[in-house]
Amino acid sequence: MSTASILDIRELSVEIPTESSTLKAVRGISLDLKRGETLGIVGESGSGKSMTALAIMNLLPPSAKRAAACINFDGNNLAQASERQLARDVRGQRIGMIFQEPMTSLNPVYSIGRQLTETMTLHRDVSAATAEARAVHLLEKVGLPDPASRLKQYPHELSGGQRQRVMIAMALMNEPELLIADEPTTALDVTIQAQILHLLRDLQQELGMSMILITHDLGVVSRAADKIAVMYAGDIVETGNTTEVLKDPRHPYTQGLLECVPGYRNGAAQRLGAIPGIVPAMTGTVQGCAFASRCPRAVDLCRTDVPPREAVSPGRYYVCHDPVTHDTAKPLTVETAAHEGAAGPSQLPKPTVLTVEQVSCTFSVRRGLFGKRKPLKALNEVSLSIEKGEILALVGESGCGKTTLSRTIMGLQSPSGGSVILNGQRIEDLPPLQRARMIQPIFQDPYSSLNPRKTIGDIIGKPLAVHRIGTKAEQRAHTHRMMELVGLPARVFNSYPDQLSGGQRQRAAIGRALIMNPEVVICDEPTSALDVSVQAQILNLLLDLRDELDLTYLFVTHNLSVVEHMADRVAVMYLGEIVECGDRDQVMSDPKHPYTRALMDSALSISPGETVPDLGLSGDFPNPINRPSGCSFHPRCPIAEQQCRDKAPASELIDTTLVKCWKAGVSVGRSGNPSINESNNNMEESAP
Amino acid sequence: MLNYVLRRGFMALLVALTVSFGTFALFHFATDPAQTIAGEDAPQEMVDDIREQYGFDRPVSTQYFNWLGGVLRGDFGESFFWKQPVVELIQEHAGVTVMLALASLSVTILIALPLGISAALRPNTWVDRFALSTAVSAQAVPNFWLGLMLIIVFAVTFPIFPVSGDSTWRHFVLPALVLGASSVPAVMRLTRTGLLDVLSSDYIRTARAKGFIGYRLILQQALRNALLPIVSVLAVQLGYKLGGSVVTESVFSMNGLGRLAVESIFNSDIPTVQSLILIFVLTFVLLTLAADLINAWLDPRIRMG
Amino acid sequence: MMTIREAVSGSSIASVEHSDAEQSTVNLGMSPTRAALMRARKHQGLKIALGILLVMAVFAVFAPWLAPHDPYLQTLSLRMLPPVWVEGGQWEYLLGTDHLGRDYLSRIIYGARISMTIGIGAASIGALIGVTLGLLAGYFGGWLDQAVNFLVTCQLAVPSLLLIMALVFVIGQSITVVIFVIGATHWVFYLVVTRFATLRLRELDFVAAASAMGCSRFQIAVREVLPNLVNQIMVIFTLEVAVAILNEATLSFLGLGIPSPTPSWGLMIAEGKTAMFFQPWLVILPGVSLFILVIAVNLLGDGVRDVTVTNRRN
Amino acid sequence: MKTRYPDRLGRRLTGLFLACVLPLYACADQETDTLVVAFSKPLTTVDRLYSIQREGLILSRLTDDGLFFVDPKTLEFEPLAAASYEWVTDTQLDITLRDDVIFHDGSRLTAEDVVYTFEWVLDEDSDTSRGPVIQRWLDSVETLAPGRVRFNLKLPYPMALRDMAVSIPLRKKGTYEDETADAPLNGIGPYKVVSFSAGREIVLQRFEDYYEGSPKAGPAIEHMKFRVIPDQGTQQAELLSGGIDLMLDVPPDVADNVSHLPNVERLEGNDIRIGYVTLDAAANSDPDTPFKHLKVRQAINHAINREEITRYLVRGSAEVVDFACHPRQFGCDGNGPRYRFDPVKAKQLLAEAGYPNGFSFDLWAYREKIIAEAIVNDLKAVGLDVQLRYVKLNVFSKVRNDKDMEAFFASYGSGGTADASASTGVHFARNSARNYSGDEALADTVLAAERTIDPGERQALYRQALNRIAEQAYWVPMFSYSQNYLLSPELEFPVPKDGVPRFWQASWRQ
Repeated sequence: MSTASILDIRELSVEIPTESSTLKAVRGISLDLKRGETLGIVGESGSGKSMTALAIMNLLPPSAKRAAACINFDGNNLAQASERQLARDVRGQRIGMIFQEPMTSLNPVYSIGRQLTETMTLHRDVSAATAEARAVHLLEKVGLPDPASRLKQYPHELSGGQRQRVMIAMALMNEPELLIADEPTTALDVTIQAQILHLLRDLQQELGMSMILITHDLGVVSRAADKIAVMYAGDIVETGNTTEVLKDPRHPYTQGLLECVPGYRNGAAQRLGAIPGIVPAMTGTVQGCAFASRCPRAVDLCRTDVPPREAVSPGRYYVCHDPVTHDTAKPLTVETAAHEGAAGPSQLPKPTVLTVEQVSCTFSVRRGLFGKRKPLKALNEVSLSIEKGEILALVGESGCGKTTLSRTIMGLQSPSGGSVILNGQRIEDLPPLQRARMIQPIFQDPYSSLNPRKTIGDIIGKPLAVHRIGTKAEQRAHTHRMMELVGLPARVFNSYPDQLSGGQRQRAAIGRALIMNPEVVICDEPTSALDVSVQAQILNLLLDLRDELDLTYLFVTHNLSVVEHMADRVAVMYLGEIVECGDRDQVMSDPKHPYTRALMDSALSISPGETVPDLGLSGDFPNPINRPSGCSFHPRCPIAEQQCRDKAPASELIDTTLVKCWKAGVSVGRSGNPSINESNNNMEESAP
Repeated sequence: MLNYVLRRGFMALLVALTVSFGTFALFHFATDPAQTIAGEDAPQEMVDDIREQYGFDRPVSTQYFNWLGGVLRGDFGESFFWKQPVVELIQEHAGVTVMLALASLSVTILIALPLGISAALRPNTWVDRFALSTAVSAQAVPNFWLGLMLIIVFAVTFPIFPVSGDSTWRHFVLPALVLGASSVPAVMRLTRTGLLDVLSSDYIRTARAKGFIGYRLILQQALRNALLPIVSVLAVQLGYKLGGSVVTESVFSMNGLGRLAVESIFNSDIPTVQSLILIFVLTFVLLTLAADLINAWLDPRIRMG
Repeated sequence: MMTIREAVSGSSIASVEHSDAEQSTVNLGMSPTRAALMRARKHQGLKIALGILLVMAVFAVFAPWLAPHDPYLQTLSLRMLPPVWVEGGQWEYLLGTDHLGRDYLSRIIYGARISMTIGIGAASIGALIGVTLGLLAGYFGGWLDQAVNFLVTCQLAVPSLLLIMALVFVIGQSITVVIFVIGATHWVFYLVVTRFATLRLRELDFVAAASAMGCSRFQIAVREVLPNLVNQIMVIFTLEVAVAILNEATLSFLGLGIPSPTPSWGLMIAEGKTAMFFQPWLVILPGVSLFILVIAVNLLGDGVRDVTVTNRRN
Repeated sequence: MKTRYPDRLGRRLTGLFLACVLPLYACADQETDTLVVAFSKPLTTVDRLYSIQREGLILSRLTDDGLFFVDPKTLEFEPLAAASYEWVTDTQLDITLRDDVIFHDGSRLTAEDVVYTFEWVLDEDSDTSRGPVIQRWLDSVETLAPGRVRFNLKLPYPMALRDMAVSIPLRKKGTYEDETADAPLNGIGPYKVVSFSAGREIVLQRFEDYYEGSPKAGPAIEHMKFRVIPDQGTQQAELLSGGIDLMLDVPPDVADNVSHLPNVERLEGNDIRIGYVTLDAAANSDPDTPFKHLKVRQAINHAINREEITRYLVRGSAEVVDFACHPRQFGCDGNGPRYRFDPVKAKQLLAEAGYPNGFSFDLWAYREKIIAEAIVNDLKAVGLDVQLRYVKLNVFSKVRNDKDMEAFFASYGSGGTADASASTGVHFARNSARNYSGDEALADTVLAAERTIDPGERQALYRQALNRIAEQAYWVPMFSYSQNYLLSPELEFPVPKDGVPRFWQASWRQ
């Protein structure tokens, strides 16, 4: 190993005892990080990547047990260091750490200033004024406007993105040599994610830090990391230079992961690769390769013997009996046929199933214990229409009103203005049972969308029971047919949701939505709670079912690669309004609205070697309670002018796309945005 | 903020009125206050005289509003039984109850907080199990029985403390123990779970990542958060102790508000019961309001909304 | 007023939530009921509690056959006999006799009956009131929630023992009255937990899904939400049983509970109190019975909570 | 430790503990010359004119003197603040006052003070608790000469001296108009009130200027303190730990136990109180009540084992009572039927009355729960379904006065008066709330007796009334009470014959 190594981990294991057995969260991994380098650790949930991060400074939960041959940090063995030594010399001093949840990772009862300065005063004998000056300096650096006044603020006064910036500043207070970022952008919206990644990258280069970036997002890691380590079931299955690993994956799991990402294989309209099955729980003794049960290349040897570590070049190795080579590279799934529906717009005019006309929705909310009620305009005169058999993707960041819109469309929320028309009838006028036969939802979180007290059979068959369709036996048969259709084994009929994996639950939720054979299905972020390999399975299933059952989808999502893969048309929402709506290819390749453009730019496709783009967006997503005047996007818009601040634009049709922007006609190149408009920092967005 | 205080104050008033009218009606319909005033062996004529004189023959609502009118002028009426102004009665009895409440609250705090904190710091060890079994036992011991046992042991067999009464600090030791013990389980459990929650929170992990450890981690990072629910529960417990140490005051023959209330119930001494309940309700609401304000001071999220 | 309510019942809510977190590992492949039973089999406190309660319940149910004497039969000439292990005790009266010469053992056995009846009766009434109101307030919200909120504030602000005493004093003493009065004053905990849980469940997608499939609000509240509250209600129920038993004992001790000559442990302590320095068993025996019963019920409650609370991912 | 009680181990052990402990405390009170007595009920006022409680009476005998007093030896009514008296006519009483009587504030007692006191009580607006007692018979009071007053009666009233002795303590003229008085009470008794804290304690101090001619003169103990301790168990504990010197109304069981300890003395004395069960013969509560049948009432009389209850539960000097008065009261010599305990006969009578399977009713009670329970048990034994309604006094009174009870167990102390008018008279008068007989003729007899001065005639009238009550079985007369006192052995305390302690007689043993 090179002498320039700042961190050298050998044989690190973490075990977590549970009621019945011991979970092997990390199984003897070794890592090496050089000064100034960024290592990306990638893996799905349960792969042990976060445990690895926490184990370095021994921040594991109390019950977890850590063992390591050595954790050599710049000559000190952290595996041997006492808790006190770690706290005094390492934590916050030489290694800084950023966590996933900015909303909960800052202490809510202390001011930002205190939390920043104490990091410094705890370790160094400096005056409060010095620490404060450093804090202001860093806050400015991480891009918080008006940093001096921020010191008096409390975490709840900041938005998620701002809090994450504060977290970064806090980690940098003592100029650490190593920064560990554990999923730093997962909880953030895509535009914010790009900003934060950009910031991290800049700071790292400027300060010459090393960084460990932990993420599940291959797109993120491909842009931000020099080296990559792919983790699966507590072990590093493949590691090496980012470009090499992603361009030339050797381990079947790495390859599978890449195939699962929509858009990676250059293909909208192409069926996604998917890794069957689920991550096994690493308890008891592990025989053979942990991936064997899901691996299409697995041979008998894989199930009995632990595969050896095969080095390809220095610092690049994989752990597999039968690695993928260029010759043997083949897709993991059997069928790769392109699906027809989304392949090209059909020539025949199709009837419009669902029309949303000028729908507005206003809530009244009280903020805090002492606050007054204020109106919150969640939807502002939204209009949409969906044709039979079409997939319309509704895209937007959190808080933009897309969930309210989908609830309004389903009739679960009555609009305060406008109307939703389903097959020519106003949805409010439809009796609930009749409405239910026409439109059904699939929800984001398969853990909350299934009643934990009911069996899967009950859940899927419930609509039949509610609508009194058929006899008990017929209902049962119908349910079984539906389970087969959505790919659920018949044996789970009497199981409870708790006993199913996330993917299986989502299949059950799909089954329940489709058992009444509705015309329109509202898919509200159906895959965002799932791991990427499972997401692929579900997306494939949805497309298959659409073809088979002639369904119409309203597909609500924030994930642009999913949009690109699934949608026929795209509607982009911002702050309760549809700012752009049109044909998928048109919108995605030639966005007219500056917000759409920023969204498209912030979608990080897997492109090793490319950097994180600078979006030119200022500020964060505003709170809909304080809706800006004029065009609601103007405070963040890089091309806003006086006109935008004064008057809200109306929708206009450009090409085949409806756009709401004064400047949509002005053609701006996709890259090379104008620089950040500094004067636009007046947008003080607020906490939830 | 002011708006909030006013709203809560209005709520408190509404609650107090509702409750006091309820009690008023209850007693007037079901008992004969005239007989109470006249006494056990009183002749019939006397009872009738009293009935007329006090106006017990008038409609209940009229009587209630007369009383309420008095209260607004600061006149809580005269006790039927004690024949003296209720205000004086309450002044005489309040001291003991306040003393007892504060003493027992101290007992609660002294037992529950250290136990709860040590249990939370070492979950699933013997400390934790000891704390939990203390809580379970304290929850199961009938208050009055504990009082009797303490009297047998510490006042009669080993006469360290007086049996009953309320004249010196020594009189308050046993009652404070009994009353204090009754709130130990609630406060202990809340302290333990509250601190456990805080300690397993993300921001404590952040603090550890910053290098905080040991007492600094607890005092400078966790305590303030863990205090929030404890402040509320202590306020509630103090409220209950100020209003209802009925059992303890009876067992130890202490002349506090709780016993006054019980005797007034037994004597159908309506003005006294009325006023006491009004005061208990107001005290309770004010205490919880105070707790909310303390919490608002501790927690900027509440303060700023 | 939310904070008061949280504070009042906060401890147990918090512990409910807490054990939620402790039980984070799922027994995949087992139904919730079986998993709970599995855990129950390993739960020491629960086993002890069940053992004690089973014995007590058997005595309570079969009291007429198991009690050696009629608990009401007075023999004035044999009054105040000490238990058999004290000098002067007789084998016929194992635990001695009381001031009317009634067999103390028989009275304690019948006392278990009274305590259990009242505990279960009062807790059921409280559950009925609290769960109904909590479900209504939590699920429907609006003015209903406000009204319930006001009711809770009233209930909380009045010292509950005083209220119970006043009610019993005015209505009159009998077992039924005591059950109803204690039940009617102990529903806040159910309400707070039910309302809180309902509010949380209401936001979950399976409720939206049921709504989307055309279920009425009532159907959703009863068929979808209520089954998810059962575990928590069960836990509160056991804890409230213990509270009700203690409340009854306190009431009877103060002379406003179960009327004589019904054997109630609290009443027996009150009756024995005048002689407690010389016939201490008159106070100690019912006190210990009460303590054991209540501790067993509490342990059962804690155990049920540890064992049943469903595992959620978050 | 005394060994003359070959007693049970447990008791001896407890005794041992207590014996070790008691000497530490026992002499403390003698040193400070303070007698500490426990009261079970709180006293609402120290002014006897505004109190009806027995504790008020006890206290008043220390702080107040009336014109007359009840002689503790004979229970006769003798002059106290009065030097002498003379019945001028049946309705005119002249009284000469002592000239050496001094109020606690130092002023001398005059005839004007006496007139003021009685006129104050007579005045309807003064709302004294004593008013109804004398307003019935007293018309006016006038000063004849300095030191002489005349009482004008409305009707011949033999119990006038009793009412003056028991009910009317003398007050300084202008007492109730004077808002500025700071002493709790300005009386003429041998003790003055030092402090009074309602519901907690009353502290007295010997009044050194008390008139020497009084039969009550020269009390031995300087300070007295009355502590309110409602709970019997607590009182016991206080006595055992030396917190109090004397306990009144001690339940017999406690008295038995405690008296076996050294350093505690038990005294037993009479009480003029009797216990009884009233049956709703007038069918007030329900026109169809079984108690309107004489045989049912007789059956109840036969069913209750009064002997056993008296022997085991009331104990001491208590006796079974057969008539509606205390045997020591004047006029209490009925010779009508006496009902012996006979459950078989009781059942038979019930069957004859048409209730072979018994019936169901509530027995109300407010004191001596043990005895009430024992009664219930006896009645259940003859096949009656009895519910015990044990309630507080004010509820009891409300229901009783509404004439809503079928049967109730109660007791009456006759205000310590040894005359049947205070018991039989009170309970069977026409408008008495306690009268459940509905017997007009009986009421007339009682009224006549009350207005008769001649002792022989009165006695005959009361006998007639008592026999009528017994024949009709309106009551089940139960027993006379026995009073138990527990006290520190240092204390010398003469047991009162009428159950009302006179603490001015108490002294320390040397």
